[in-house]
Amino acid sequence: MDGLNIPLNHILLVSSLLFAIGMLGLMIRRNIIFILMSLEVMLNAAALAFVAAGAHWEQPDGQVVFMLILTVAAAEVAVGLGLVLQVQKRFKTLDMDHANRMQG
Amino acid sequence: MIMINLIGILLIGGLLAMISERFDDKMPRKVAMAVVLTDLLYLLMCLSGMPEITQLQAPLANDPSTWLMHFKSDWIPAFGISIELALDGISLLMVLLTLVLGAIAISASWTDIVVRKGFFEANLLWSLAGVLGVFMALDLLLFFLFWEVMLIPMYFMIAIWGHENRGYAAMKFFIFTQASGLLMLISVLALVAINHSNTGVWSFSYFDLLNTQMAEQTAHWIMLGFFVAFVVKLPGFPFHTWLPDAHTQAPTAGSVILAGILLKTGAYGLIRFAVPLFPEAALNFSYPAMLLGAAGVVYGAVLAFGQTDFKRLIAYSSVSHMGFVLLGIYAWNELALQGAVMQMVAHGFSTAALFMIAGSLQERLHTRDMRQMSGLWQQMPRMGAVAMFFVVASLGLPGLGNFVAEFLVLLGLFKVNAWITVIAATGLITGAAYSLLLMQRSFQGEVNKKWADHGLIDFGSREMLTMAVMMIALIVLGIYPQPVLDTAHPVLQSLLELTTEPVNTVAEVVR
Amino acid sequence: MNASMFSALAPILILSLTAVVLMAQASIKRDQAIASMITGVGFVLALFAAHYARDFAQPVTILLQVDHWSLFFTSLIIISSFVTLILSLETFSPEGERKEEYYLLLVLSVLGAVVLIQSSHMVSLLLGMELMGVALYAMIAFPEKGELPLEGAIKYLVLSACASAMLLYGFALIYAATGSLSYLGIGARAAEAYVQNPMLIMAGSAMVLAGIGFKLSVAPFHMWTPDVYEGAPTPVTGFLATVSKGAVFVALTRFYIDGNLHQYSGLNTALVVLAIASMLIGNWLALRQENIKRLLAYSSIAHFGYLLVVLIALSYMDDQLVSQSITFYLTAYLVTTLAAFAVVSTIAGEDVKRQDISAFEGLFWYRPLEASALTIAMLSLAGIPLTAGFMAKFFVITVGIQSDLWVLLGVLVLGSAVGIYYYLRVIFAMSKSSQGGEQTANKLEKILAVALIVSVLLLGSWPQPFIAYAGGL
Amino acid sequence: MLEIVFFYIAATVALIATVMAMTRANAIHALIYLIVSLLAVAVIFFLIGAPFAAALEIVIYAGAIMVLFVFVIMMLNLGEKGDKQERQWLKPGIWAGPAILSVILLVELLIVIGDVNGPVSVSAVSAKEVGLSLFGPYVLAVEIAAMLLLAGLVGSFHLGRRYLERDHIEKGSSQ
Amino acid sequence: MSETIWVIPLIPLLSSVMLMLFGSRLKITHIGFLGVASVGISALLTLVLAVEFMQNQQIIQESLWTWMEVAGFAPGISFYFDGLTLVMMSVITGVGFLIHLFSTEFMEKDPSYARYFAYLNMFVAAMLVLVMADNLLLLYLGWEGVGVCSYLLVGFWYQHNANGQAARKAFIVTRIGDTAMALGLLLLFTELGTLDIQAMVGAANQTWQIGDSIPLIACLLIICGAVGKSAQLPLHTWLPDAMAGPTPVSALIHAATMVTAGVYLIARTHGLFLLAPTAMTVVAVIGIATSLMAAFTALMQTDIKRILAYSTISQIGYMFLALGVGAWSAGIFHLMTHAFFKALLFLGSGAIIHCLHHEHNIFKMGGLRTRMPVTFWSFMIGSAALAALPMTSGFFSKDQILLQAYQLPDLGPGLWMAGLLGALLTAIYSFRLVFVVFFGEANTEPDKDTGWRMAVPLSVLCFLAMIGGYFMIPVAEVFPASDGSHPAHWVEYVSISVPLVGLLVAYLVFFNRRLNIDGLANSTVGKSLGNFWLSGWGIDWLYDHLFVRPYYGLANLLKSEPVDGIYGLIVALNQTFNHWLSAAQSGRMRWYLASMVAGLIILITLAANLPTGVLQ
Repeated sequence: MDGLNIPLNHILLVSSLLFAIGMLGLMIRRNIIFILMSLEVMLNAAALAFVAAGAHWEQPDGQVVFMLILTVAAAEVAVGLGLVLQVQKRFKTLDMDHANRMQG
Repeated sequence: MIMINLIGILLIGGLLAMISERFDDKMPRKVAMAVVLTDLLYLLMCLSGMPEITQLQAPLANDPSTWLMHFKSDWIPAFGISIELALDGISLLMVLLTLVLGAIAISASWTDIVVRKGFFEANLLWSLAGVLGVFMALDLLLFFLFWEVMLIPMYFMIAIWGHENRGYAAMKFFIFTQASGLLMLISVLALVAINHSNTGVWSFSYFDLLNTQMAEQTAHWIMLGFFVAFVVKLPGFPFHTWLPDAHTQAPTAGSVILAGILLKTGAYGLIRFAVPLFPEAALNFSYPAMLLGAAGVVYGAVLAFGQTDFKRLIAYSSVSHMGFVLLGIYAWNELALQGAVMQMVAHGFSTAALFMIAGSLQERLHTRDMRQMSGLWQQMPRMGAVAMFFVVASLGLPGLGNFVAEFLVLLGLFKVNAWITVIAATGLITGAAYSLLLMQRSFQGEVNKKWADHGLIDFGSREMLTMAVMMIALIVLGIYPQPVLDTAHPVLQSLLELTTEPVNTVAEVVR
Repeated sequence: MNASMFSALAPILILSLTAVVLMAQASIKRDQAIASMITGVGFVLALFAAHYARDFAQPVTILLQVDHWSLFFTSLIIISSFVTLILSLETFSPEGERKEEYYLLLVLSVLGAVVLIQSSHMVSLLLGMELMGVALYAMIAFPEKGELPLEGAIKYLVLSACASAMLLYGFALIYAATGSLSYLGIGARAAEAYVQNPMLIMAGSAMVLAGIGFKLSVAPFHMWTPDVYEGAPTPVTGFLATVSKGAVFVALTRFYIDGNLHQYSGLNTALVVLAIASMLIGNWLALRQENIKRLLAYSSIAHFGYLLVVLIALSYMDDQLVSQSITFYLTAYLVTTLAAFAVVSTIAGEDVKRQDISAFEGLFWYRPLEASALTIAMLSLAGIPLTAGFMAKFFVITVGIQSDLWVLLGVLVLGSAVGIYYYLRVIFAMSKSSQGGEQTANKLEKILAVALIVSVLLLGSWPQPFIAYAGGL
Repeated sequence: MLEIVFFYIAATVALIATVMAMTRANAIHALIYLIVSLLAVAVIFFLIGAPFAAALEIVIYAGAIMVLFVFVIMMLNLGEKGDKQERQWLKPGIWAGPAILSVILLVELLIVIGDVNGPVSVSAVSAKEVGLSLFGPYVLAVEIAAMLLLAGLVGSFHLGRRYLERDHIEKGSSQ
Repeated sequence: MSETIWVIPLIPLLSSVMLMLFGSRLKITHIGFLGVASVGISALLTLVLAVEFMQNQQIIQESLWTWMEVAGFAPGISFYFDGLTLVMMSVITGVGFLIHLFSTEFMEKDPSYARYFAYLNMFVAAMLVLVMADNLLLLYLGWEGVGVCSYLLVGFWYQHNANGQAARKAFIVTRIGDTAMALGLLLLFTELGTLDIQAMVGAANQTWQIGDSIPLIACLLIICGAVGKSAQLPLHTWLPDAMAGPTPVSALIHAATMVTAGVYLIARTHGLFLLAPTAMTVVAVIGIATSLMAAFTALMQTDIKRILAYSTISQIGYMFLALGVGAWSAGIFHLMTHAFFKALLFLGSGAIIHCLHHEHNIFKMGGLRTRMPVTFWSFMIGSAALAALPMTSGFFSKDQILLQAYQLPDLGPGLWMAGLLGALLTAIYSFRLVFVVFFGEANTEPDKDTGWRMAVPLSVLCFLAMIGGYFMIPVAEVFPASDGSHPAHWVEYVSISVPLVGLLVAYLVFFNRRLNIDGLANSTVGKSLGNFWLSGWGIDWLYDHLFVRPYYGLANLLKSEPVDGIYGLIVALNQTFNHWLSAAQSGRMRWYLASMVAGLIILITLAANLPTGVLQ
């Protein structure tokens, strides 16, 4: 496939935009489910950057890391969603602003 | 080994005292007294076999063998830290003072302490052990260690057995001394690091560090670290504010040890470390230091005058008196230094006695407020007479130790700077003002009816004996101070030799 | 992979095996006594394995670096975990049932920590951290009652995941800049990459630093610390404070040294800011804290500030003394913190009210042993001589002086001075007059407290053997 | 050239979808947008020569993980009320500060990235290569990842089981 | 005897110590005996010494031990004995003995009898040390010692706050002078390297020229000490208040001995003063100014002891005048005669007070002539001597002073005239006292006249006051001889006649009331002037507002520890930070996230050095 010359910095740009959007979502959402989604976006952004960088260096490492990120995301989400269930059960809300019993 | 034993006896004695409480409620104080007296006797016995102190030559010259005693053993060889203890004239004086005042403090706490007696006596003995360590350690890290560690039992003494505001006082005391101690630690390490880069060898030994070469600016800053640490402990103006609280809130024995001994560690540190290690830097700093000293003398006296709390008044008088020590040290000639040493000893006794009187009053009246006293002489003539003695001692009556000290300081200081001498001398007047006010408000004046039918008990024989020891000490110091002077002389001589050059220049600069 | 590599991997293998055995055991018969026993045996074996692996020190694949230094910390971490294990025995006993998962999670978390310590590659760093983290989320939320553990866990999870994302993104940038993911590879090509595009690698490192800084709860990434400390069951808090942070710091050190990152002044400035902020903010926050677990949380923030000073010094001096200092400081911190948590765990347990400092009043008089232990731990944290904390501070200051880090030292003094206040508050509370005796402590925990305190004192009063040992790592 | 155009289209889709996902009030809607975004990213993966990654992105990320979300959302049964609340929560006052922070971060990243030169690889990294390195130098990583998944499994099992059990017990008691 | 002069101060000291330790267990008679006998023995020994000295004129120097020896500073506990010392010792032990004897009766009823004698003996010991000291430091010891004894005795009846107040005032005011004197000592040692008086004077003469500034400063500082102790302007305010003590104490300490220590000091160090003529002028001026000020004040007082106190101040002013004009021996001579007649007067007043139940106001007395004959005659003789009526002891001494003052160039006549005015006033106020107290109508009834233990001392002192003027004091060797010239005879006649005029005025005004001064006294000017004098020229008021109150104010102001305020500020600052940061720990996750992002931004900015990076 010749002519494949997407500049690396454009891909990184997309990934950083995704990262920033994810971060914004993380900061503005109060619902824990959306927070977890935002996290996924951020991880995904990082994964994109890795794959792009791997492609840039023509190494498989980027994709290996991508796969590991997938694993990490899966594990985190699994536990995270488990916690979400508990939160709903005990706090009767998913609003994280209400989870501030400890402070000071 | 003797020195290790001296400390060890106190440490183990503390444990014994703590354990002895299990057998009998009254045992701890007896055990503690026995331990301190044993320690004192042991030291005296060892000394009797020593060469005459005054015949020793100048014990510096990088030659530990000229010291009275010297002990060195590896501790943390990775950094050249060793357990190095040594005794010369000044340390000997301080050690003796510590042990004598230790015994006095135990006597002072004889009936004062009602709860957890064992732990109290243990703390007392441990703090004494720490102080001994401070006075004998010549490895800078070991010195620092004792310096810090002696505070912990002291902290407990204030925090557990202190008066109404003890938490605050203990905390303030500890933070002041620890924070300044950290500065000293940094200074010590900086000095060692410089020595390390000069010679390639790690060493914390006083003897190795004595002649460390360094840039003037560096020396100045490092010296300041030491200076602040010592002056906080001294306490010098304006770092003195922990003292009134700590002294006031501490139990009697604590006050006695604090005022009588602990303050002296600061002065000792200045004489032993702050100046000799950085002769030029320290003596170039002598002018501000002396100003601080003079400020302390005046400020302490004025504040003492304004107090209504018996112990607080004495505490501020300590600030004033220790100002003389600072002056004496930084005048840095033999007269003034001897004066400073004398002041350390004499102030130890006079203030300890006053605190003991304050403690006795507190025990009997349950107050330290002088506005509620008045006319106590009527009911407690012996205590009144004793108080009068120590009051006039503290105002510097000739014939008593404090006078010799203050006069020597002023005499030495006058050679260096006449105007500061004049400021300091006003301390004699203001000293009289607050001392006599103390007497007037508590023992003289109209009899306060409140205590008339209170059945106040005058000093008993134990108290009188304790007081007599201190009175005799002060009188002897006052009319024949020569033994003390002779003991300190060779040390001071060698210290002065170490710094001959700068003294002149400083004198010129200051003039 | 050959036999000697397997030998080098012995601790990791044994821990993994323990996890598998625990799984198997759970599927056969659920019994927490057996589970705890298996865990304990696993830890002991892992400890021996760590000792055994010393003879096979080598890089194992590109991911792990097994050397004496990492093995020392592996042992230390395993010992700490063992302490956590003992403290955990009592913790959930009233609820009783189904605690086996807890042990499994503990083992997995320790495994993650060990991987982290031995990591020499971004992938192992990530996996170690996540393994440790994911297990920890569940451990924090383990209690079945109460809202605080859950709140702590969810906060830790979200924030930690966010930090991981930052870390990952940072590594992605570094990878983009250097084309390498192993520390040594980054180190080898960093200079070239720096010349080409200085900002990329620096920004990447900064993001990695942020991610790691979060785990170390360095200011301004410290916010989660008190809440999670308070919310988590006390033994887990102890684990979090010691194992988790210690392992991450070791990994950071290795990344920093092997990656040659100490050469770059920008990164150094960033570290200085982190250190100063941590020292000040940690101590200030702790100043009037009433809950002892939160207090310890804030204190740990400050302590990692002190530790960063050593790392910063790396830029100015040879690494021999620096790594020695880090070794000593981390060891002292771990032992002391464990001692503190051991006492807090026995005295306060999981009851929030009893975690108040005021609940410790009079402890000296009715439980002198625990009180003395806590006192010594506090003094050690405050850096008073004769305790391990003092020698640790001694190292920090020595290193700081040798590197002329005067501003940092000034802040250190300031922070320590503030620190004395709140450490003393605990001691003072304990020395107040008592309200009478209470429950007796578990014998095992008593022995544990004594052992820990003895080591604190030994490290402080006779550190020479340990210094010599640490110097040889 | 076509690839580049595709890339920009995919990137735009991914960004828009993500923004939508982040701003939806309804969780399921958001999730669908998120899946769209992931699919778009998968396209990018494909375009930059990582077909294996693209496949995994679709299968595991957009498939498996997102389904987890769906499950949970279904279990929690978030209704219209939840949507209303979400809309209230998304007031400008709430997102202004975070937005500024994000923009600053974004700008910084853009500055940092701006200077990066060079294209991505000319030839695709094949699945084989990836597989070789996964089971070559990265074999330990795979093992550890297994442990990681185990931890996730045990953790979610513990938490989720408790949820279900409690649910069950409560129901049982109410009957 | 000459080898053991140290015994003389030692005996009273030992007695004092014994009384302090065992006083509470001894019987009253034993206490009295111990107190009186110790001083008596000292007096006897002094007498022996005097006889020896008269024979061989030998100066004795005796050193017990070196007090301290530091870097060349080696004052000894050592004594020096010459004619001057002898005079002082005789006065101290002799008059002291009489007053002790007097006290045994005067203080009989007091519960603190032992304490009283302990203090009094200690005072004698300290005073002896003062005059016998070989060096200035030992002198300073005695000097401060008598100060403390004075403090203790003034405040002897400590139950009354006013007494304590007076005692403290006495001590602190003199301490001001003492401190200046101590500075003088420092200066002298620093410049001359010794404090041995003889060696020092010798060294001073070798080192300095007449008129140099350093001896001037040293002398001025010493004058400060002398002024404080001898209650001269401007440090005289303590003495009238010091009358709060028991009357025999006033007689011994505040009339006969301690207050003249300043005179002794200047006389003793006259070698220095000769090097500083300006200082001598200062002494003379202080002396005459004090003398007049006090005489005017004495004129208006109504308290019998205050009259005597101001009179003492005034008389010491004469002594200072004498010293200032170089009439050394005249000054010392007046010191001695003054000791006799003033002790007599004080003891007399003590007897009156004793018998009139502590009545001090002279206008409440009156008519005591017949009822207390012994006292009356003592007062007559004492007043005559005080007024310097011819042939009394005071006449000889004061005359010498005035004549020698007249001879001083420049200032001489002026000083003489002022001195004459003082003499006139002295005669007036002393006979005012006599006429008011002993003549006229009786206002109160004394319960008895004096007992023998009071009468004997009075009689002996009467005798001494009469004939004291014929004594030859053996100080010729001590001081430089005067030129021996005499002023014109008219000067002498005027000097003699002035006291007589004063007597006449007093007689006319206070006895037969021919001369009515009521009009003058009641005029506005007269009244305000009278009040002004009565208040001692308002100096107390002035000091109160100038020094005492500001000092109290300062102490009150600083009481709250401004320095601690700084530390308080630091603490508050820390607490504020704590407050802010604690508020930041809000428990809200989104906020925590925001802080992390902010931290990340900061880190990236710092690490990548973005500002410069972008600019490039």
